[in-house]
Amino acid sequence: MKIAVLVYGSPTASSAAATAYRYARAAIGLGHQITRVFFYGEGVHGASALAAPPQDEVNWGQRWQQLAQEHEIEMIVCIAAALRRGVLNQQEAQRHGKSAANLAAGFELSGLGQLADAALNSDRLITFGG
Amino acid sequence: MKIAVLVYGSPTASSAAATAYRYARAAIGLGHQITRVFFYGEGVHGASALAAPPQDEVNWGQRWQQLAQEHEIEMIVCIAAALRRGVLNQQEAQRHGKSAANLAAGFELSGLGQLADAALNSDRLITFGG
Amino acid sequence: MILHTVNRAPGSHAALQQCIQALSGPAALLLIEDGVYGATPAFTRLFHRLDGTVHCYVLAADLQARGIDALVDGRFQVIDDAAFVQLSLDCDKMVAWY
Amino acid sequence: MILHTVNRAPGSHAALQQCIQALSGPAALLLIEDGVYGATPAFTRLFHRLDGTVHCYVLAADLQARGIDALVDGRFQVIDDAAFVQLSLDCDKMVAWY
Amino acid sequence: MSTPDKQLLVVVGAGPHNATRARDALDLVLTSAAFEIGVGILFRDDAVYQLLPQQQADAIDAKSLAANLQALPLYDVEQLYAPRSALEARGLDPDNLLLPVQLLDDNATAALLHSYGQILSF
Amino acid sequence: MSTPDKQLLVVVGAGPHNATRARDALDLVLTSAAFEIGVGILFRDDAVYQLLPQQQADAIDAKSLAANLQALPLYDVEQLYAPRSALEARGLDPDNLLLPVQLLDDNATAALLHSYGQILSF
Repeated sequence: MKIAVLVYGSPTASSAAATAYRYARAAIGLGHQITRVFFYGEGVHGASALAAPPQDEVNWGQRWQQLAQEHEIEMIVCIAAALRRGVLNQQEAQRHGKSAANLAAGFELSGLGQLADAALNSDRLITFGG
Repeated sequence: MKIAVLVYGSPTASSAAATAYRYARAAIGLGHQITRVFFYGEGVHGASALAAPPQDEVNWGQRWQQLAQEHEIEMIVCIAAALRRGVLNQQEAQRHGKSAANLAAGFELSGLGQLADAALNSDRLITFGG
Repeated sequence: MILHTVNRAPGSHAALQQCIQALSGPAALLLIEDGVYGATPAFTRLFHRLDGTVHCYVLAADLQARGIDALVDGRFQVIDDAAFVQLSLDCDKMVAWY
Repeated sequence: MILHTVNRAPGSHAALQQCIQALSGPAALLLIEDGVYGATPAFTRLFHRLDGTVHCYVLAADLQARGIDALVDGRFQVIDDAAFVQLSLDCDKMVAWY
Repeated sequence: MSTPDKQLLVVVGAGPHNATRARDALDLVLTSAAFEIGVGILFRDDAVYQLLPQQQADAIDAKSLAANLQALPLYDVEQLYAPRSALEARGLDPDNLLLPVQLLDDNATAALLHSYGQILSF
Repeated sequence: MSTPDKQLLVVVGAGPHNATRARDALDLVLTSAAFEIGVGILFRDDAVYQLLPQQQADAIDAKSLAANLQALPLYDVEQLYAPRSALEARGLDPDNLLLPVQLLDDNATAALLHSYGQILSF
């Protein structure tokens, strides 16, 4: 089955990123395909390259990066939500006159159309709220 | 009176930053002194220099910057909470091998001792939760 | 005297109930942000156990933003930001419920 | 069939009650994250209006993390992450309550 | 318009100023409408507060959500629902809302969830 | 130890895995103790879930809060309180907790808030 995942919760203020990750790994283990993970709302903080949690805590952004690379998962970050929260790629940093970019490698900024598309064109869309 | 303020809520997921700002402005208007604003938990996201909200929405970080500059308010961001969430100054970015810093001007990373000190050595400590 | 603030809507979150259960007078209870929905008549039953030594306030700007200024129960005094500051100074300390 | 997930603790948040009020079978109800506290006996009264066409599940890892695996009410089937995936595919769609 | 099994129901449970949830839900609705996806909205629980008239968001320096909600009919989004019980529990007058929503009893709310092909909740 | 009017009560209302609230509260307690500020903790409402034994945080790849809580006596933090009603409402056994907390009825909880010089809540 082709499964899309929505992460709508901050990696530090909710368990959304962690639970979604466990779900995705289990789905892949059962032979299913995670086609796209869409980060929306506070969930976009999970795509920051600058997060430096203590060494005995998990960096969920890095976990997602690895999983996405190994299994060719699209990781889309809602561009409007990301701009509002200060998660930018080089292009948006320049466009808004900001001093730096902080979007982690493997994540891509895009519009809400990618979520609407995932809702209707995947076999399932699984939401993890914040 | 000397008043300290604790902001413990994300600027986008809560009204903590906004309500705390209105409180601080009103207190200054009444002739009181806001000595320190401490950003903790998700509140540290309010100190990001990269936030680019839509033009018809308020950038609360910038509002705080202006108020702090005009009225000599210490704006302290909990360093442990900030590292975990990817809000870094130059020094911490280097120390953790990160590609960029994003702490806005006027904010300072420091430890929780600054909060304990504010709790006991201000006339009042006002908490705005997330 | 303690100032208690509540900033969560009582229809989804237990913060207001939790505050009231642990509250004794003399005290001030101020509803702010989504907490101001608690000042509408649908939630007056939550306040029945409070006696006259607990004074109830609600923040004007948050009421206006939510379009419920005309729905406030008579138990509450509507205050502006400056009165919030004064209230916080009239009290010795505060507890934020969120 | 709809899969409903609830991830908030019933002692502080109304998500579980809100879900149950809007739920009709056939359906699956899965408690995850802080929602798993809802599977302990203190909250069984919330489930009384559900009939036999609503199957109740709770996620094992979240129970273990919270030290409540031994407290789960008999109404619930404890499932692991793989069974969560299978359940989400056995259902046509899902509603996340949070 | 798309067939029912391809229609999307956006369920929102948050008030107008509780984080960005209400606005995020609305943005997804408008995007879906722009893509010509049939889309409905269920305003559940605290989300019925979004429907109150006379909200003055500028009192807290926020952007008006009500203004955007009132534009929904212009985008041909007309499948708008709210549980009657959510309004009653909050003491709100169903005859004084800023949008023409269809009021549902709890059984009808449950049936509504079953009738859409896909659901996204905020 | 400081005089009562200079003592700090940290009130926490969140369970062990609800955001970082429990850990943030605990970090402030440990910092205060290190600065030789007299500090107590009130575990209110869902925070009593922090006190459950046999939590296995590694099941969700989280860090164990319980381990840090059990170190509190080493830091001379011994003013630990919980409302009896919070345990009862959640069906928890007061004789099986990982820390020796003093159980309070609701009146005593209210009195506790009055007795500390300063309060910080999470």
